[in-house]
Amino acid sequence: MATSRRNRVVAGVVLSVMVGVLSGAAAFTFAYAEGTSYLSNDPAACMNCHVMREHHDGWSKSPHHAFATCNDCHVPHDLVGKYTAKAVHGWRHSKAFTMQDFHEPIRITPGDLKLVEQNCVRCHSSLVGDLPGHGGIGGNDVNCVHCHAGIGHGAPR
Amino acid sequence: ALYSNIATRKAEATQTVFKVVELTEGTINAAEWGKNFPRQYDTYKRTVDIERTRHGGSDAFQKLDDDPRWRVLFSGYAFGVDYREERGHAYMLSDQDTTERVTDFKQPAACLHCHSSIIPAYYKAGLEAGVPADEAHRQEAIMKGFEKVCAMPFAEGRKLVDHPVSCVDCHDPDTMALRVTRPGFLNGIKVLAKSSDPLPHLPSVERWRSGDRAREYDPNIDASRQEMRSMVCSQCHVEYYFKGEGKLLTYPWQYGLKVEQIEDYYNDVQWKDWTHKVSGAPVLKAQHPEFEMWSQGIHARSGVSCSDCHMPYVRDGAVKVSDHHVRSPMLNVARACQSCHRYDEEEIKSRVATIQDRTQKLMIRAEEATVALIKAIEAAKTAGASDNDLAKPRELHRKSQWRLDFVAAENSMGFHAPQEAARILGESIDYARQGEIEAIKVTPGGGARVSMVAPINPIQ
Amino acid sequence: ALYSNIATRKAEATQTVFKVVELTEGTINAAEWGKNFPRQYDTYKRTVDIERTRHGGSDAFQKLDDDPRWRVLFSGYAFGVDYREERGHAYMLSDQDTTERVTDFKQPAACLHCHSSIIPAYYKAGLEAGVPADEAHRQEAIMKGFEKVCAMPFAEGRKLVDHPVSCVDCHDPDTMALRVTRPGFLNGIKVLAKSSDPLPHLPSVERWRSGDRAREYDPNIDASRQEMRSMVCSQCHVEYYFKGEGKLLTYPWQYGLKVEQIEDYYNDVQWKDWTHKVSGAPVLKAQHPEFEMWSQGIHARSGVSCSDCHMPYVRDGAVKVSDHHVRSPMLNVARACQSCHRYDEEEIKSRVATIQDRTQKLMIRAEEATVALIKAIEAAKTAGASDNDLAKPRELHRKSQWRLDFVAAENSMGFHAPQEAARILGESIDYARQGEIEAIKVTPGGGARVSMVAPINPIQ
Ligand code: HEC
Ligand code: HEC
Ligand code: HEC
Ligand code: HEC
Ligand code: HEC
Ligand code: HEC
Ligand code: HEC
Ligand code: HEC
Ligand code: HEC
Ligand code: HEC
Ligand code: HEC
Ligand code: HEC
Ligand code: HEC
Ligand code: HEC
Ligand SMILES: [Ca+2]
Ligand SMILES: [Ca+2]
Repeated sequence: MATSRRNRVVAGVVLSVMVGVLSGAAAFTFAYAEGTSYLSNDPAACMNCHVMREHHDGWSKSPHHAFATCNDCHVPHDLVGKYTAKAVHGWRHSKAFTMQDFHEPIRITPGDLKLVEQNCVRCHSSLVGDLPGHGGIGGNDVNCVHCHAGIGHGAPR
Repeated sequence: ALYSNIATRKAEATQTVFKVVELTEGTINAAEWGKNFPRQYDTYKRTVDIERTRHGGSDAFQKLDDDPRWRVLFSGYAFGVDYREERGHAYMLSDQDTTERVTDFKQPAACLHCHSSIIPAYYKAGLEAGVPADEAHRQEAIMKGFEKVCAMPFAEGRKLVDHPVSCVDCHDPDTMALRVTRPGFLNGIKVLAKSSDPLPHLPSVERWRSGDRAREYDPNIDASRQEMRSMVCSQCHVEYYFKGEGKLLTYPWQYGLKVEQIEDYYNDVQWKDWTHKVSGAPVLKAQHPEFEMWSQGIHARSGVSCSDCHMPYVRDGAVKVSDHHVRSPMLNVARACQSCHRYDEEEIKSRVATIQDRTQKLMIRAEEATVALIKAIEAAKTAGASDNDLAKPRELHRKSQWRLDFVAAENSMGFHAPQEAARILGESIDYARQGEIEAIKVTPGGGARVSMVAPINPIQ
Repeated sequence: ALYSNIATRKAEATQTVFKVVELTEGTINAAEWGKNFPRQYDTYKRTVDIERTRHGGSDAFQKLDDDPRWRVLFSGYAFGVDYREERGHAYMLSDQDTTERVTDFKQPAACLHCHSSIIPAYYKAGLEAGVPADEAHRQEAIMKGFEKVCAMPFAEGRKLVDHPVSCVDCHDPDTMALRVTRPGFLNGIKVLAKSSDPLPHLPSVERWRSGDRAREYDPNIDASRQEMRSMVCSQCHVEYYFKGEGKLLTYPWQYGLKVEQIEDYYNDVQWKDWTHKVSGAPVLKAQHPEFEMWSQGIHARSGVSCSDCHMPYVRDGAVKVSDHHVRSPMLNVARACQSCHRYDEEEIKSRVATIQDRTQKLMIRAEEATVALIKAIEAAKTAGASDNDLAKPRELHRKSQWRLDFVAAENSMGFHAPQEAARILGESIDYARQGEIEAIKVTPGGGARVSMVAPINPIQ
């Protein structure tokens, strides 16, 4: 269900980019809202939206600050996947930010959580590689954040 | 449309406070403050809203009709005549004016301490009592005026106030910093700080205790901002009584905040709220011990303040403002709970329901036990038992009813401290049934069957 | 530096899973498994350690000496002779051999279900009973053998086993995946799934319920890995009784997991564990309802499994392994709690102590009430009350003692579900004191003073 939402959004992105090229309006929105920030690896880029500020603050105090940037955790690390995801995020967040129609507090989508945990394992496979099913990926598995809640930007409390 | 919309968003991000009007200690009218702080004022006004929740909300129904056992439990006392579900801050003064507890009974002006924006009135009364009018003596004047007003009849004191709780009661008009203004709390917390009750959830008190104690504990000097986010509420959401002839409003915290510590204090000072009309026992009335109950719970222990749940931050464009529509968090779960608990709204509501339903079931059990005790004492008396015979049953009625009422009068139906609420009810039941036993024993000719038990098919 | 640091550890990491020996369903000896999984085996062996905690730990002291009220409460039953604090898994078989409940009383081999690595023995017994020896009939043979062995005398069954719980009891030898092997649990959870008791903490059961129910619920097919992390423990850490002549080990979950639902089941089947020697009541014995109590708590509700707290991951060089030194989390707070609760160890311990001390205080109150009831019934009987007179007091003794024992026999001193434990004790107290009242009423000439109350200075 999360993935189907993603697919719909991907379609939306592709479409909007085309429309954007033609009309420029969507593209302008996307750009003005720093949707393009998503193409950067600099955490400051995420900060272009105040709603990301707390996560940035939390991250800069977390142990990971030294090892992992937002994108290390939040985007896939194969090139295609990386830019698709960035486009998807960029569009979804820009739209949400503009419409102000998103649920607060902001919650990660199941799909993105899955993605994040793939990144956990990418870096920590040496440590968790032997744990049964520790892809840590949803479904019949035990998720990293079940125990390491708030690992990225400090526990919610 | 879209891009101009985004432009507004970005503008908001940089918006700051415009000082439209001068605010002083004398500015009681919230509308005035609202000119400088429109966002907070808008939400503050919403406390007029009426909405019910499973165990709370702001529909001021008659609790005595909802559960008639309370007519028996309160018999001979004003609460047995009119006792309603409480509602939003906007109503605090008018609800007090119209309750039959005021219209049909004599009450002191001490009542107004928690139902009105009364500090300027206290100050004025203090000056009239001769305290010098300079800044240095300001607090002294307020405390003096507090004593004077407490002693007045309700009607006389009522003339001195005209506004429910207002901004100035919780905020410093110059800095907007939180502060405690209520004399009752300032006195109470001082005494509590001197007690030996461990208060891990109030670190500033523990710090003061381990210091030289050169001066008394003062929340406005010692408390952290996070503590203040609870203390401003605890000015009023606490157990209290009127001490002596001067009807001085007093918080009974000399030995600590737990139900039995407060009881010890009342026993020491030989306090009773009234003599129960049926049992003749010298009983106590508990009143909204939210601060005391919260103090026993895991949230307080984890540094979670009243305001975190009852005044959560809401994002208004780019700025976060505290929701001054103080109400049941069950009407605002996303902001009140989800910032800390990652479950969907339905799940969170059902967790709260589980805790509250459990509490209520046990509470009704305690009500039935205490009512059975009252009936047993009545039966014993009718059969000719002497006051001397009835001393112990009455003593046990006092103990059981105090514990029962402590949970019933607390307004979260056990949520603020689930296990503690259940423990207190367990003790209430024990004392009530022990009292019934004592009553039966002193009943000439043995008591009639006064308590009922649901039968199961006995196993042999 | 850190990255290279990780790199060097990587080499170490790949050594872990190295198939030295073939493991089969027949491999009971943990040492064999240890050759493939030395890290887990090392920690598994440590369950021999002895260490005490405030309310738990692994020092097998005599509970009857620690709190002699239990000699009265258990009078006429094996538990009144020898009842110890439980300890590590390594001792489960030898402690069963040496308890006076086995040496001095007749027991069935059903006992061995949870005290030994018994599946191969069940399988063998199943084949002997004529179930075909092929893979397709394997589970059928095990279930058949289970029935056969349950019915044997203890001594006879004991000859079939020689190892405490072992790897094969929780792990599939091929995949190492978690699995449930115990017939008692497989039968129990099936019945539970069919009940209408809401089980939000077991999503796979709720999923099965909303499905077509074509086949019965099977944890090894339906349960998620996170659920398995609790179910492997719930094979044994549950309430049980021996059904009928065949002494078939049965988990009483037909109506649900709550204390009153289990009581309803026992009443339906007219079950009693023994007749109380002093009161003559048909009483029940509760046994380690950890799974049942945990199910009522907020941790279960939040998806926190037994293993999360009792088998936390431990970093062993470059790899993380589950700590197979199953024990009190209070001996391992850093790993058991701090990954989820970011408070220092002392703070966490004192939160647990607050919950457990509260439970214990209320539990002792319930013990005293139930003992008072037993004495009251005795007094009534001595004074000449008939069995008919005593039916109701005895019925209430059954109810109060069942609830008291449900909390006392549960091994977390209320921690697994703090409010629920207190609620249960509150009900226990109510029934005990009601029973006392009923007993006094049927006592010819009125009962003597059987219950004691601490006096306070009465207020007039
Ligand atoms: C254009 C403004 C903006 C920027 C720039 C931005 N975000 Fe967001 N982000 C949002 C909004 C608005 C939401 C809420 C969307 C929703 O819940 O549907 C959000 C939600 C999220 C979520 C949770 C929802 C999901 O999609 O899973 C994640 C994770 C996230 N952002 C990460 C990032 C990262 C990483 C960056 C930088 C690479 C970033 N954001 C930059 C506005 C932004
Ligand atoms: C070490 C990995 C890691 C890093 C680095 C990280 N995050 Fe996250 N982030 C997570 C995880 C894990 C979650 C999901 C939280 C949960 O489910 O408890 C998350 C969730 C979020 C969300 C959704 C809100 C929520 O709580 O679900 C936002 C927004 C977000 N991250 C933004 C950021 C931004 C911006 C940065 C960089 C400043 C960042 N993250 C850095 C791991 C990380
Ligand atoms: C870009 C690589 C990278 C990613 C992605 C990453 N980590 Fe880490 N993490 C590290 C490094 C490097 C360290 C420090 C060395 C160590 O302790 O192993 C670390 C430390 C940790 C620690 C120990 C310190 C602490 O904060 O307690 C935990 C736990 C942890 N990571 C869990 C996670 C989880 C869970 C995720 C995914 C949500 C994740 N990591 C994602 C690189 C990463
Ligand atoms: C059931 C709970 C649980 C789950 C699930 C879990 N962890 Fe952990 N993790 C722990 C505990 C407990 C520790 C601490 C071990 C220790 O201190 O010896 C730990 C330690 C770690 C560390 C090392 C921290 C340090 O101090 O160096 C890393 C890295 C880590 N986990 C990553 C992960 C990743 C990645 C996942 C998902 C694939 C994961 N964990 C899933 C409980 C868990
Ligand atoms: C962790 C969250 C939390 C904290 C902290 C908290 N409360 Fe509550 N409070 C609740 C919930 C939940 C209810 C139940 C509301 C309902 O039943 O609708 C409640 C109920 C109440 C009510 C009755 C509301 C109604 O709808 O009638 C009052 C009054 C109250 N709390 C005051 C306080 C005070 C004063 C404090 C601090 C001393 C406090 N609360 C701390 C969550 C909290
Ligand atoms: C220490 C503060 C305090 C004092 C003193 C006080 N009240 Fe209140 N009152 C409250 C709080 C807090 C509530 C809301 C919680 C509740 O209703 O339990 C409340 C609620 C009420 C209500 C609405 C609910 C109900 O009980 O019907 C009435 C009426 C009321 N008070 C009358 C009075 C009267 C009359 C007096 C004096 C005898 C008085 N109050 C003294 C704090 C106080
Ligand atoms: C000056 C005294 C006073 C202060 C300060 C005060 N309250 Fe109240 N509060 C009351 C009274 C009185 C009522 C009952 C009003 C009525 O029923 O007419 C009340 C009602 C409430 C209710 C019930 C609302 C409803 O819809 O049922 C909640 C919740 C509450 N207060 C929480 C708080 C919190 C949180 C704070 C601090 C941020 C606070 N109060 C500060 C006196 C006070
Ligand atoms: C019952 C107590 C109470 C009353 C009455 C009250 N406030 Fe507040 N106010 C609070 C609390 C608690 C906070 C949070 C302060 C903090 O976190 O430091 C707050 C915060 C604020 C802030 C800081 C920004 C924010 O929203 O967090 C402003 C401005 C403010 N209040 C204005 C007002 C105005 C204007 C009124 C009257 C209309 C008012 N307050 C009445 C308790 C109160
Ligand atoms: C500021 C953070 C915060 C807020 C806001 C908050 N909680 Fe909690 N809650 C906690 C913490 C901390 C614990 C204790 C467990 C822990 O240490 O993780 C807890 C524990 C709980 C528990 C289990 C303990 C118990 O009493 O049974 C429940 C249920 C709960 N919260 C419900 C709520 C609800 C409902 C709300 C909103 C009305 C709420 N919480 C608001 C932080 C918070
Ligand atoms: C959230 C953590 C947590 C979970 C989940 C949990 N327990 Fe416990 N358990 C504890 C604590 C804490 C104690 C008390 C230990 C003590 O008093 O020393 C305890 C005590 C016990 C004891 C007695 C230990 C001793 O030292 O004597 C047993 C047996 C036990 N639990 C079994 C279980 C089982 C079986 C489950 C799952 C059905 C479970 N626990 C779930 C934390 C947990
Ligand atoms: C359903 C599983 C199960 C069955 C059947 C079972 N036990 Fe246990 N036994 C346990 C568990 C779990 C513990 C540890 C928890 C506890 O002691 O409460 C335990 C603990 C014990 C202990 C050590 C503590 C004590 O009570 O002294 C003895 C001895 C014991 N059992 C004997 C027996 C005997 C004899 C029988 C048969 C009459 C039996 N067990 C049947 C699960 C079981
Ligand atoms: C085959 C039955 C069986 C299984 C499976 C089982 N236990 Fe036990 N457990 C026992 C028995 C029996 C004892 C008591 C041993 C004794 O006292 O001699 C015990 C004791 C314990 C103790 C007390 C240790 C102490 O130091 O006091 C804990 C904690 C515990 N088990 C937790 C668990 C957890 C967690 C699981 C699952 C991961 C589990 N058990 C699985 C039968 C079992
Ligand atoms: C009482 C149940 C129980 C017994 C007995 C048991 N285990 Fe485990 N084991 C577990 C649990 C629970 C896990 C965690 C599995 C998961 O998270 O999926 C586990 C995990 C493992 C893992 C996976 C890696 C890890 O550490 O998480 C290995 C390997 C393992 N056990 C080996 C053994 C060996 C070898 C033995 C015998 C010496 C053994 N186990 C006995 C319950 C048990
Ligand atoms: C895998 C995560 C996890 C682990 C491990 C864990 N907890 Fe919790 N704990 C929670 C959650 C989730 C809650 C419920 C509050 C909430 O929703 O945040 C909670 C609530 C609590 C509470 C408040 C509720 C209550 O029952 O009073 C206490 C106390 C607590 N935990 C103590 C512990 C202790 C002690 C341990 C270790 C023995 C422990 N926890 C292990 C996640 C965990
Ligand atoms: Ca209300
Ligand atoms: Ca033990």
